[in-house]
Amino acid sequence: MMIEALLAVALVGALVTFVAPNRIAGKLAFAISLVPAALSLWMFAAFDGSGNALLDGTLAFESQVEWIDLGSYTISWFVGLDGISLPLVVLTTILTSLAIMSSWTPIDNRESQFYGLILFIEANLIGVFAALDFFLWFIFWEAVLIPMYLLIGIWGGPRRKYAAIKFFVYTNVASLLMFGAFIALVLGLGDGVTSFALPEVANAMLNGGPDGLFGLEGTTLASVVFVAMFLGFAVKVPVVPFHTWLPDAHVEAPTPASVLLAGVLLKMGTYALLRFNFTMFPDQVETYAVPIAAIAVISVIYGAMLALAQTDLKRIVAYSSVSSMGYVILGLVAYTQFGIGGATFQMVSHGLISGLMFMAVGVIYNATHTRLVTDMSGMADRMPVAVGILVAGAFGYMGLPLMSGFAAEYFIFFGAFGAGFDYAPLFTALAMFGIVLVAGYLLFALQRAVFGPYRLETDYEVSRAPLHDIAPMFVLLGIIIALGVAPDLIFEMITDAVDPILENGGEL
Amino acid sequence: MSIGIEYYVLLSMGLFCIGLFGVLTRRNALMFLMSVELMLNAANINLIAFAFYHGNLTGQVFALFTMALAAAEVAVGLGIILVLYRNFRDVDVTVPTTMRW
Amino acid sequence: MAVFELPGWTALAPALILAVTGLVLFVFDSISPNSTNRSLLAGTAAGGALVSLAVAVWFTFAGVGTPTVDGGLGEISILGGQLVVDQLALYFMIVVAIVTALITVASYDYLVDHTYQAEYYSLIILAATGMSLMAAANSLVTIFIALELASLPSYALVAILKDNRGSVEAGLKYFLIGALSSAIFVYGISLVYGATGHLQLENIAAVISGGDVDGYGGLLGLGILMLIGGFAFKTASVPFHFWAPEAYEGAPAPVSAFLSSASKAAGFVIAFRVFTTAFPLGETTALIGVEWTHAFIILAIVTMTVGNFAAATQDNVKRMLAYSSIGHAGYALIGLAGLTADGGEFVMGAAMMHLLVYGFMNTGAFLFVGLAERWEVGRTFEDYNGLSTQAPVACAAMAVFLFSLAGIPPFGGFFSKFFLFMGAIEASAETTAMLAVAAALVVNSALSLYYYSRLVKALWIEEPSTTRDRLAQPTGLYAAIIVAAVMTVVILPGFGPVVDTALEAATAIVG
Amino acid sequence: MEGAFSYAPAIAAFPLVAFVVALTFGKWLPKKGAIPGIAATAGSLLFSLWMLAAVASGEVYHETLYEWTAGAAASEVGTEGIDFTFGILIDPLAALMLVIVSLVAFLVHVFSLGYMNAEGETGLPRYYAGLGLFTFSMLAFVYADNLLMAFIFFELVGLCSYLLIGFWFRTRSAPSAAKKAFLVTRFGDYFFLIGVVAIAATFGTVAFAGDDSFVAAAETAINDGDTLFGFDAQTWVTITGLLVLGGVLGKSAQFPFHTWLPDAMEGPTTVSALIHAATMVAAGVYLVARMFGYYALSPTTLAIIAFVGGFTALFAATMGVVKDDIKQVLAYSTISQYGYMMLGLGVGGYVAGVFHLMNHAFFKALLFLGAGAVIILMHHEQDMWKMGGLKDKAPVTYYTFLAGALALAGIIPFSGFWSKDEILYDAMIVGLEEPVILAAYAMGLAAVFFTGFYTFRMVFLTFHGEPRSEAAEDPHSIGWAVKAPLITLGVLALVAGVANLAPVAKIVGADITFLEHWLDGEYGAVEGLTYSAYGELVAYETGVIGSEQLTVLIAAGLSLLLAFSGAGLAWKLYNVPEPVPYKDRLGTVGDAAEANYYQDEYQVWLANGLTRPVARAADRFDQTVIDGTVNGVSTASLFGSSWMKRLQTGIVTNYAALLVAGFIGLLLVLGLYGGWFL
Repeated sequence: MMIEALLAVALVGALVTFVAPNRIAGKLAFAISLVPAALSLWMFAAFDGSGNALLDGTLAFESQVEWIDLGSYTISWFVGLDGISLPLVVLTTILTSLAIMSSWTPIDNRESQFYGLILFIEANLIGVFAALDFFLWFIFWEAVLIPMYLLIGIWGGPRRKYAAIKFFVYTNVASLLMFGAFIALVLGLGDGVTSFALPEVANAMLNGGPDGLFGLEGTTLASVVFVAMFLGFAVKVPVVPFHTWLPDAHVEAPTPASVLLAGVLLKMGTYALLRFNFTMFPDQVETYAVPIAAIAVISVIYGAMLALAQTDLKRIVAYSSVSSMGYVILGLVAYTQFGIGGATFQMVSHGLISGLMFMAVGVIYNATHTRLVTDMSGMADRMPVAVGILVAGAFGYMGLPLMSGFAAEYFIFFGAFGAGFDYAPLFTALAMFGIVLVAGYLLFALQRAVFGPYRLETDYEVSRAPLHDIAPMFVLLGIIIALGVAPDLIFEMITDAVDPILENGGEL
Repeated sequence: MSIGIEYYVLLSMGLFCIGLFGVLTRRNALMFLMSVELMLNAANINLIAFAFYHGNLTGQVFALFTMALAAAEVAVGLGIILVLYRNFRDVDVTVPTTMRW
Repeated sequence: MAVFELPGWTALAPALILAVTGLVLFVFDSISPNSTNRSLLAGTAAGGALVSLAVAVWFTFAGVGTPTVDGGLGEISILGGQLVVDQLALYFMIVVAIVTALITVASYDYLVDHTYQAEYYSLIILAATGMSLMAAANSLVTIFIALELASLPSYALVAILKDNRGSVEAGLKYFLIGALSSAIFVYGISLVYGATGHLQLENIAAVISGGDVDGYGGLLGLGILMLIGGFAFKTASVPFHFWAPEAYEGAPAPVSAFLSSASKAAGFVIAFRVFTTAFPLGETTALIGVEWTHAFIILAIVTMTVGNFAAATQDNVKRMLAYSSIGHAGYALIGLAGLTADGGEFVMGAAMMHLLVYGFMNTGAFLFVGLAERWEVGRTFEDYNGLSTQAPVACAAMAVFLFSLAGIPPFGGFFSKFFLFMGAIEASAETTAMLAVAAALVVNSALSLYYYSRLVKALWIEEPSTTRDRLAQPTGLYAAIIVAAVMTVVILPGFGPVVDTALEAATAIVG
Repeated sequence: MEGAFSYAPAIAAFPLVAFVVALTFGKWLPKKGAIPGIAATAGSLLFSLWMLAAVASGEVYHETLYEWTAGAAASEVGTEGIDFTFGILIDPLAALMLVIVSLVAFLVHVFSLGYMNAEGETGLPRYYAGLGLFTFSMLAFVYADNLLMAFIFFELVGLCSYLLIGFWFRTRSAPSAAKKAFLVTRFGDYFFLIGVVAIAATFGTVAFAGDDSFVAAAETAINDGDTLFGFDAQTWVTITGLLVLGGVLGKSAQFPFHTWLPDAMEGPTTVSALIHAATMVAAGVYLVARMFGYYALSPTTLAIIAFVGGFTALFAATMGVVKDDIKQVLAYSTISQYGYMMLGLGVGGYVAGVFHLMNHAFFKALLFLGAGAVIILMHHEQDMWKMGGLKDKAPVTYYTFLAGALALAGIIPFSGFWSKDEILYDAMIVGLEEPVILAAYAMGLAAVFFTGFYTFRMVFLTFHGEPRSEAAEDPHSIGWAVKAPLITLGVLALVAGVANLAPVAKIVGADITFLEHWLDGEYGAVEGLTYSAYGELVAYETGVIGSEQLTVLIAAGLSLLLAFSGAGLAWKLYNVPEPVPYKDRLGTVGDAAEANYYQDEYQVWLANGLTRPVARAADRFDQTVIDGTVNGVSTASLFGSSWMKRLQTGIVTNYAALLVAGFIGLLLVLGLYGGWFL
């Protein structure tokens, strides 16, 4: 019942915060969010699962109750964690707490609604990672949209309305496509499948695959479904060329929402890709490996090039997320232990680092009210600690060794270099060029914005950031370094859950 | 010798089309209403003719219901036309266009 | 169970209770036409609706209408099969009663300072009676009568604001299109009668199954198509939808809510019943050469497309909801389009679920518009800007309705819409054309998200464009809205029983 | 000496602790963190010496200490699992390098007391933290026992250089130089990382030493004639070796990645000393020495290393000739000298290369610290044309600087002569058989002349003649913290050559090539990591002119002759009371050298002239085509919407007509389909 407890605390907390007075909402929400954080850390310590949740693994904190009977199919309340989802749940709870604390400064109106929505989003994110029934999962998956829409729309930047609706509609269309594809798959699987429980579907997929449907052969159907689901998730990830909602949403969102958006929401897409496409369709992964790898490489390089062209700090970080997600795709398609494990590791790592970056940029924005590198210079002079953390985060993003980003990227590169698909080394080498580009645009931005003689175009007095803005970043930095020095803190857990995937066709 | 059922149907269809033509071309609300009545009566012709053809009374009974309901409809319709006139000073159905698109 | 000993006609109790309530109000109106005792009138009406609801729910759980093989009490035929009370009937009686109860409670505030109060309530309840009867009607005769019983008061209700040009214009258009549609419908009935010689649904089916209508296939086909026209009018489906935008926009908001939720549901129940009972797909196809589901496939696609596209750029909130209501008719039509010769209960059940959820969320949305009319803030999106700062609870409820209409969890609309989507895909396995319906659903869903969230944006994101006085909090409207909102939310976790009921009802009638 | 090695981790740990202390408490400490830094590096030095002694007593240390991660990954040669670990490898090479690094780091820390603290700089805790981290990274890199760990600390070294070069972040130039340094080396590291990944994926191991090292695996693969990633093993080893070499070229500032180094002079001079002598730049060459066995497997790679080294030596030396800034001259000399080391390693002269690495560490640290002292004297003036006459006013600085200059120029008997001569000798004997190497040798030889010239040009301009500015007339005083390191290093620059007097040994036959014995495992050694083991792998033929002795004499004579010519020319031109620039007489060649042969220009163009416009074009493409499509769909839908709602004309007769039309349409479709009209 631990997962239920997590969800309940977050949901009830959201309601309580929603009706709490604005004055205390921030502190209250933070206090509430500590409960899931602590619980999830305890779960992390007490984790006793093994194997992959979809592939006959032993689930931790499992619970399953039949919910709705649709005649031929049943829908269950079915949650549980394995080595892939648990780190992501912990990431979610910790990042939420820190995001809440980092909102104390910038959020100055309708606080109770803001923090209520943040807690609500936390609940849904936990649900996405914990749910093992398709419908249940899909509920959480879609329900994330509402709070994020409102967070961007109400507390966002100047183009918030455009960004919010774009995010909302674009990702929803993708979800519909994915939903349709999955339903078709389940129908195609025939009588062998009587529920939407993901393990059951995965099992059926791996033991025979679908019969024909819509006049399509079984294998054709599987391919169609694979492609459709890939496209559906590709928007959420996002993968070039479906990425254009992301810079708008990230840039316009208020800092804490950006933190969650980049930190956790993007991982929903890659997590889903891993759970669905890359777990259930080993044959199709093999067939489509080369195009997918090409997409990954394009995402990496193209995203980095776009970041290079930006002058808005937040936009830079936003586009760099496109690039980083490209690495994840590359790792997934590698279909090796280090590839998929590294991709999962990168999900966590990127969540931490991009969260840190958005917080740091946010702190600078709070002080200067601008994010354009052309508007400022020498911020290190006025806010040394914040800038120090920004620099540290930037180096983390660049994959500086002994920070989690390096571990993740190294695992991915290593996993992809030896992958089984054609030209894997070449694709990997191309994708790796991202580490040069990322250094290019981040260092360039740093040079212009935080170093050099002090200058600020906006009319604000810049002073040191308060402790509650800085503290969350220190926590993140600590975790980033800890994971960089000791990746096995989670990597062992992850690979344990990844291995069963590889037994179904991938090569070790 | 009886008249073939198809002639009844043709008649009723003709009547129906005349009614429809009236509905489409008449702008006076009352003419509109009358045209609809024509269409209803076309149906009645069918019902009665087919009742005869099938040898049961169901159709005829239903025709009675139809007439009754047509009357009720006209009653309501006239009420609406009345308030229409009060508000728009006209019974031209194409005049009220405050709501569109 | 005690019910068993009651005479058969008592199975109609939900409708009868409404009828009695309507007559009581009618009598009251005759005695005291100018009474402004709002509490008494609204209370009576709401009470009647609630009792009807309670009885219908009780019947459902007691097993009335449930086939005996499933341990129920069996379907109950009344008047020689002219009316039948089965699970389907009870289900829709519940929907109608819910909507009626909600809007009568809401009308308590909406009708303040309004003359002809009693007339209003009696018309509402009479129309509700008609709709309730439509759920049970089992012969083209009773269907037509019940349909007119529902329609005639509706015309009057739409035009009840006699000095309001919008209301009158709406009434006129509704009436004229309604008259034309019922003429077509009756003509259709006459053709079907001509082809089969029967009006009772089972008898028609028997004739069709016997293949006795050779040579009249075209006639039967035309008749069926005309019947579809009649249903399309009632459910506001394209091309019989033209009345809907104006009627919903011009009518008093509770009436709009009533028509778009209950009336639509009633239209669907007769469609469900007629097409599953009277025209078994396989046999009918053998006669008319084409599956009538194709008509519904076309109608579903066109209806959802027209409704959603036209809604997308509306400025007037009520009109947007009106078009969205057309769009939802298109969604529900999937329930008919997805039927197959040997099944389809799931997709039809999904449509039924959707209509139930729709009863809450759409009614709630229109009632919120009613609240806004009461506040006199204006009618356009812009006029609604920033209302959440002054009325957060109502606006939160409205956000719930809108997101639910858009099919976003964690609200009820999510499940029903996605079950429809799922049903459409399931049906595609038999009828590939249903894939087009599924695709259209995706496109329209996206578009609907756009315009629903536009309203959410106006309420929650935009700054107020003008300064407003303090907004009143009328009890009845608020109560109705909040109840609807709460139901929209809690129906998601509690969807199990809804699914069971709807699927059983659908299975019984399809199978 | 049993157990000494269990203290090995402390060598790196000391500076790490100093880093943390300086960063967190530096603000409140006396001397702002210098004391912990000095203590830590002193500790490291002592422990390193202890390690040296332990190795001398015949022991080596090769131990895995920490498993970073491990997993299943089928390698190209067939192994199944792979471990990524942190471990320590202390063999003669590493022990020697540890001492060099910790010594230089220690001296730099001490010198900083005089250079930074005394000058009242702000941000000192940051400075000392940076130094500490720098020292830590380098030390850890030095005794890394595998390629991945080496890469990790290699990168951290890069980070530290970024932080320290950009120490004066309030200026415009320092952050820019820091960025450039990091970017250019990162570009090299890109190839390095591919190399690491490729080697790991190929051989399933990244260990430097032992039976399961990738070197051994590569040798086996070549002997077995395996095909690796579609190439034959020899080619693949060459490819991966070259990839790793990318990192080396970047860090050691070899052509074409040398451009960052002169700019890096924006950092404090102490940092330059550390970077050039013992840490960052040395890291590249050290890596080649560390995995020399791997390079030895591929003659192609070795030849490339040698050629690049020779070319860079000459190329950089010619640029050093025309510089006016004392630190710039030193910067180009660094590039040039590392070119020699590469040349030495590339011709198989493992001992010679390492020998020069050591000597260079001492004399280049000396020269930079000396330059730092000059800069103190000159009140932070770095233009040599404004100096002059400092010889008498600062004798300690002058004589120690002179010692460094003599070593740099390769004048007998200073240390630089011995090592450079050995490199050139090794290059010559190989060059007699291999034309490519001969070309490299010729360039290296030519560079000797330029080295002599620019070195003494610098000395004469700075210390000789008349003072040419007020600062030069009245220099600032310098304290013991500056002098002590200078004297230490001055002595080392003079005597360090004794370590390996190879020419003497060859001529007189005395067994005095201590370094060669050291590196050849006379004492402790890890199997396979010895000079003779490498010698067996290197496939070079060598030739002699006449006898070996004669060849030695010719080589030494040639280089001495050229060095003296260069120095003599400088004497003639600049050792006058009022020297004048001669640059104009060089014409376009001089301009080109002054402009660094436009190397910066094309690289800046690559970054700013090519990449940025491409990025902007991509951005425009993204905004217009891709986002335009997304927005276009939305616009089209809304346009469709506005069209769709026009159906509702408001006129009820139209509705009736449309209704009927729609109905008839439906009727026609179904009727035609169902054949009702037939």
